[in-house]
Formats: sequence, C-alpha cells, structure tokens
Amino acid sequence: MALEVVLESFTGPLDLLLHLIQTQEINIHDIPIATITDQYLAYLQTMEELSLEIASEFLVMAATLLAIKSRMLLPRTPRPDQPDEESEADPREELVRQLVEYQRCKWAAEHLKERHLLQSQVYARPPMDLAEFAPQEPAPLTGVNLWQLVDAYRRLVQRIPPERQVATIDGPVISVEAEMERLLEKLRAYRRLTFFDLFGRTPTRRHLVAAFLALLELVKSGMVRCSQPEPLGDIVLALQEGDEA
Amino acid sequence: MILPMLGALEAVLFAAGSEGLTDEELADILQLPVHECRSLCRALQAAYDERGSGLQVMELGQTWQLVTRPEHAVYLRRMAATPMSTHLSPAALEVLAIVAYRQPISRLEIDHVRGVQSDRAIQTLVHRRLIAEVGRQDAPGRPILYGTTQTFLQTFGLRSLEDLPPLPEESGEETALSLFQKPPAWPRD
Amino acid sequence: MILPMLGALEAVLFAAGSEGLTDEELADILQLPVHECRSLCRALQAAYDERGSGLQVMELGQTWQLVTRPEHAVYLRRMAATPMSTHLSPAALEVLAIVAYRQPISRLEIDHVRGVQSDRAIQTLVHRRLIAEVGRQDAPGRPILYGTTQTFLQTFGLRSLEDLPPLPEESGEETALSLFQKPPAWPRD
Repeated sequence: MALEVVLESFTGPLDLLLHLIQTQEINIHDIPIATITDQYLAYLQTMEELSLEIASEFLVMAATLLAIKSRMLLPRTPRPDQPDEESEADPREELVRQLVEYQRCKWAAEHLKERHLLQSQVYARPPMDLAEFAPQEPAPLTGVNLWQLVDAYRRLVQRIPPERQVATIDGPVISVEAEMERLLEKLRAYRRLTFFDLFGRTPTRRHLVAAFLALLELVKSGMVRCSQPEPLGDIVLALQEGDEA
Repeated sequence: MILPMLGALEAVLFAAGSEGLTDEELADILQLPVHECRSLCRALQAAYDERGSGLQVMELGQTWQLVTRPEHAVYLRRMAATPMSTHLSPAALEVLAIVAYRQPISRLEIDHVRGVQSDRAIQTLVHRRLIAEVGRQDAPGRPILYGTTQTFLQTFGLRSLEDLPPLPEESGEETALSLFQKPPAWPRD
Repeated sequence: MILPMLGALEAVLFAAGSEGLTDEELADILQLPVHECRSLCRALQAAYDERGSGLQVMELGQTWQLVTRPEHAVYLRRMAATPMSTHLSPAALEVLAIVAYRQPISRLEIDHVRGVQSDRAIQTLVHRRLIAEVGRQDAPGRPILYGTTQTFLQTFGLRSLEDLPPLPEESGEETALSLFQKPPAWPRD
C-alpha cells in the first residue's frame, strides 16, 4: 500500500472503500470482496503501524467486510423458511447500495465545494447609509418583542459549540484599575447610569468584586458622583462634570 | 420607458448593497408590478453581462443583489486584505450535501449515508448558519431535523434549492434511487 | 488593454463603498502607475455617463467613488422611508441580543460570539438606531464599541437595561455550577 494513500485522510470507512474501488476501476456493482477486504485491512494495519488513531467505524466496516467475505464462501442454497423465488440475496447488496448512495453524496459535496469557491470570489458592498434620504427617524420596528430577543440570545448560546473543558484554570486576575477604566468608559458613553446598569450583568463574582472596588475608588477620587433620588431607590451614578471632557 | 427605470433599479440595488432587495421591496420602491420588477432585474442582468462589466446582478436567496464578478477577486482581495473565505472540511461538505438534497433529515440518517458519525460536522455547519433545525422527527426521542438556511443559499450563490443540480442518476439501481430521491416538485434538469 | 482593467476598477470602486479610493490606493490595488489609474477612472466616468447609468464615478475630496445619480434620489428616499422590512432578520436579532446583554461591545467581539461576520447586521441595527457607537475600545485601531439606544428601550418596552431578563450563566464558564443552577423558565411567545 502506497504511503500517500495512508496519509490521505478519509472522512469515513465508505470514503476509504470508495477510494479503493475507484483507484482500481472496479465495477461498484460487482466488488471482488476478497481482494477489497484484504486491501482494506492492509490499510488499517498501516495506519496502526504509523500509530494513527483508527475511528471505531473503520473497525466496524472491517468486521462487515469479513462477514460478507465469509458468507460469499458459503454455498448459496434457498432456505426452506424463506421460499424465495430466486436464490438468496447477494451478501454484498447492502454494502453496494450504501456505496452507491455515498458516491452520490461525494459528487454533491464536490459540486458544493466548487460553488463555494466561486461565490467566495464575489464581493458585495455594505448597504449605503440612507440616513440623509430618510424623512425622519426610521420607521418603528414592529413584530418583535422582548422574548424573541431573549430567545435569540438563548439559541445563540445553544448554537455555539460547548467548549471542551479539560481542566479548570483560574481565570485572569481582574485588576481594579482595569475595572475603573471600564466603568469610566461606560459612564462616558451614558453620562448617567444606575447602579444596576453598571453591575447587573457582571459575568462572575470575581468581576463583581473588582467592579465594586473600582467604583469605590472612583467615588473616593471624586471622578464619579453617587446619588439616591429616593429612599431605597436606585443609586444613580454620574460622571463628575468637568472632570472628564 | 424601460431605460430610465433601469437606471433607477441600478441606483437602488447599489444602495441596498449586501442586503439585497426582494421582488416585493423593489415593486414598492419603484412603484411597479412585481413581475415587471423581475423582468427589469433580468434586463439589467443581461445589460451588465453584455458590456463585460466588473459587476453583475445576482439573485441570491430571495433577493437581488449587485455584486462583483469572480474574475476580479484578485484585486478585491488585495484591497480588503480579506483572508480567503474559511473553507469547509471534506466531512462538513459531505454533511452539507446530504442535508441540501435530502432535507429535512435527522442526524441518524446523515450518519447512515456517510457510514460515520457526523456530530462535529453538523455542529460546525449549524454554528456557521449553513444548516439549522427545521423541525422534529415524529420518532422516539423526537430527533432534530436539519435543513439548509438562507445563508446557505447566499454562500453558495443559489437562487433557491431548485438551483441545486440534479444528482447523477444511478442506472438500473432502484434501491439507490429511493434513498437519494429528490422531492417530486423539483424540476428534472 | 484598458478594457479588462475597466472591469477591475469598477469592481474595486464598487466594493470600496462610501470610503472611496485614492489614486495611490488604486495604483497599489490595480498594480498600475498612478497616472494610468487616473485616466482609467476618467474613462470609467465617461462610460457611465454615456450609457445613462444609475450610478456615476465621482472624484470627491482625494478619492474616487462610485455613487448614485441625484435624479434617482426619489427612489432612495422611498427606500429609506419604507424600511426594507419591518422586522429584523434572525442574524440582526442575534446581534442585537448580544449588544443588549454585553454592551459596550466591539464588532470583533460580536463576530467572535457568533462565529460569523456581523458587519451587515450591525449596519442594519445602526441604521435603525437600535444600537449606536457608545465609545472606543482601548485597543489597536481603537475599535468602535456598540451599545443599545433609547429607541431600543422604546421598541422593546423597557424602562431601562435593568429590565432585560436575566440570563442563565453562560455555557463554558463554570460548567459545574449549572448542575445546581436551574435555568429560569422561559416564557414561550
């Protein structure tokens, strides 16, 4: 078995079988099962010698091939409990059917690949900013509610492949200085924020502690002013005027 | 009469950019019946092709878009310094092909065609929004059924699923046909 | 010789959008001397004018740009007035959700969360004034940071960002916790 074949990666056992059949120009409907089985096993053996990981599906296929091979050796006699009109089905039939179907899948995949390549060379331009043409504010959005928004986010989180967690590594140390910068950035953008706007969505407890310390620092240094318009109400934070321009 | 509207269509498609415009949106903007918008788009398409423009009119998904021609990709890549679009692995392409032709389809059925587990490839495709859950199979465990998305059509430059080429027929193999059978509504050729 | 380069110039100017390209940038992209780029631009300009295109080549400031013609403003006005659709695409909704919960956030971070480029969706949302630039990140290139707007609050009937429903802990972060943490029940529809 040529080494380049070994190093080529096959997407699965059917891919490998199809490769063996195609390179030898064998009729897919009349596979010399003994030869192909030997070649298939030789391939797996080479992989093993190279210490390459063999997916379990490849081993299952090896077993299937051996089973077919042995059944081909047995004389085919009509079984009494199956008064079939013809002789017993060809043991290769199921495998051939699978291979033929897989061949079409490969054809379609190849076609898609070409289309993808072609389309990746086509460029669009970003939509023009039509603000100057708009009579007033863009028409209000309709037909979307808050739960759709939340659902969108939830689905997104579900869609993202879960990261394989091998070991827990303590996250980076969150510096109070960095948090101060972040809070200031936010306040510069919004001018006034409530306490919960700033902390409501702090990702972890560690973040929360750092952020709180940062806020205390900012208040102490006079860069941020706190007020509570009503008893037990929200605490409003504002950038101290004139300090940050 | 058609000539001045061609200019208007050109301007409007240009402004819409990568968002594109549907027949209905065009009809609304140009104040023309939908079918006239379609023929106008085709006329513009032909005009662009004829004069060997650097641009082309494409119908992607359900929208008309003005885009560049592939032969100029070399210049655009230099301009945008964009990496070549991330390619899909052979396994992902296989899964995508199966979903495209046999949707809606479950993971198990995909695995069966490929002879190998497809979880990772499916996950990649879902993550890249090329396929999505389109329903549940009425079977134990109510497995997810997958179908292709609008992004799929756009990414592969297809107007609709009908633009997918028919699969090569397998002569004399009834059994094979039954599995990769096209829905009856699809045009042959 | 000039003809094939005209198509390339057209494609490049088109994709450059409203930023336009300077003579020097064009020379770099097309790999031509500056003076040849200038005559190429003028040739394209003449070709557009001649065929009564809906677009025109203009030299604005120091840059060459492809822009619409003033006579089509009426259509653009109609396009701007009737938003392309009254509802948001799934992609736009997704981006909006990310911005709502993670603001201020940069485009790069949004792309990272979604695993796909989000330029288009961001542009739509900015255009619809649901999100806006709220600052710049202290990072190379000083990327724009996006946050939600007053219009966002109004559209979704929120008094303030505090009214956003809390989210379950993100997957990947402290997975052990999720064992004991019941996700809040999500009301459907």
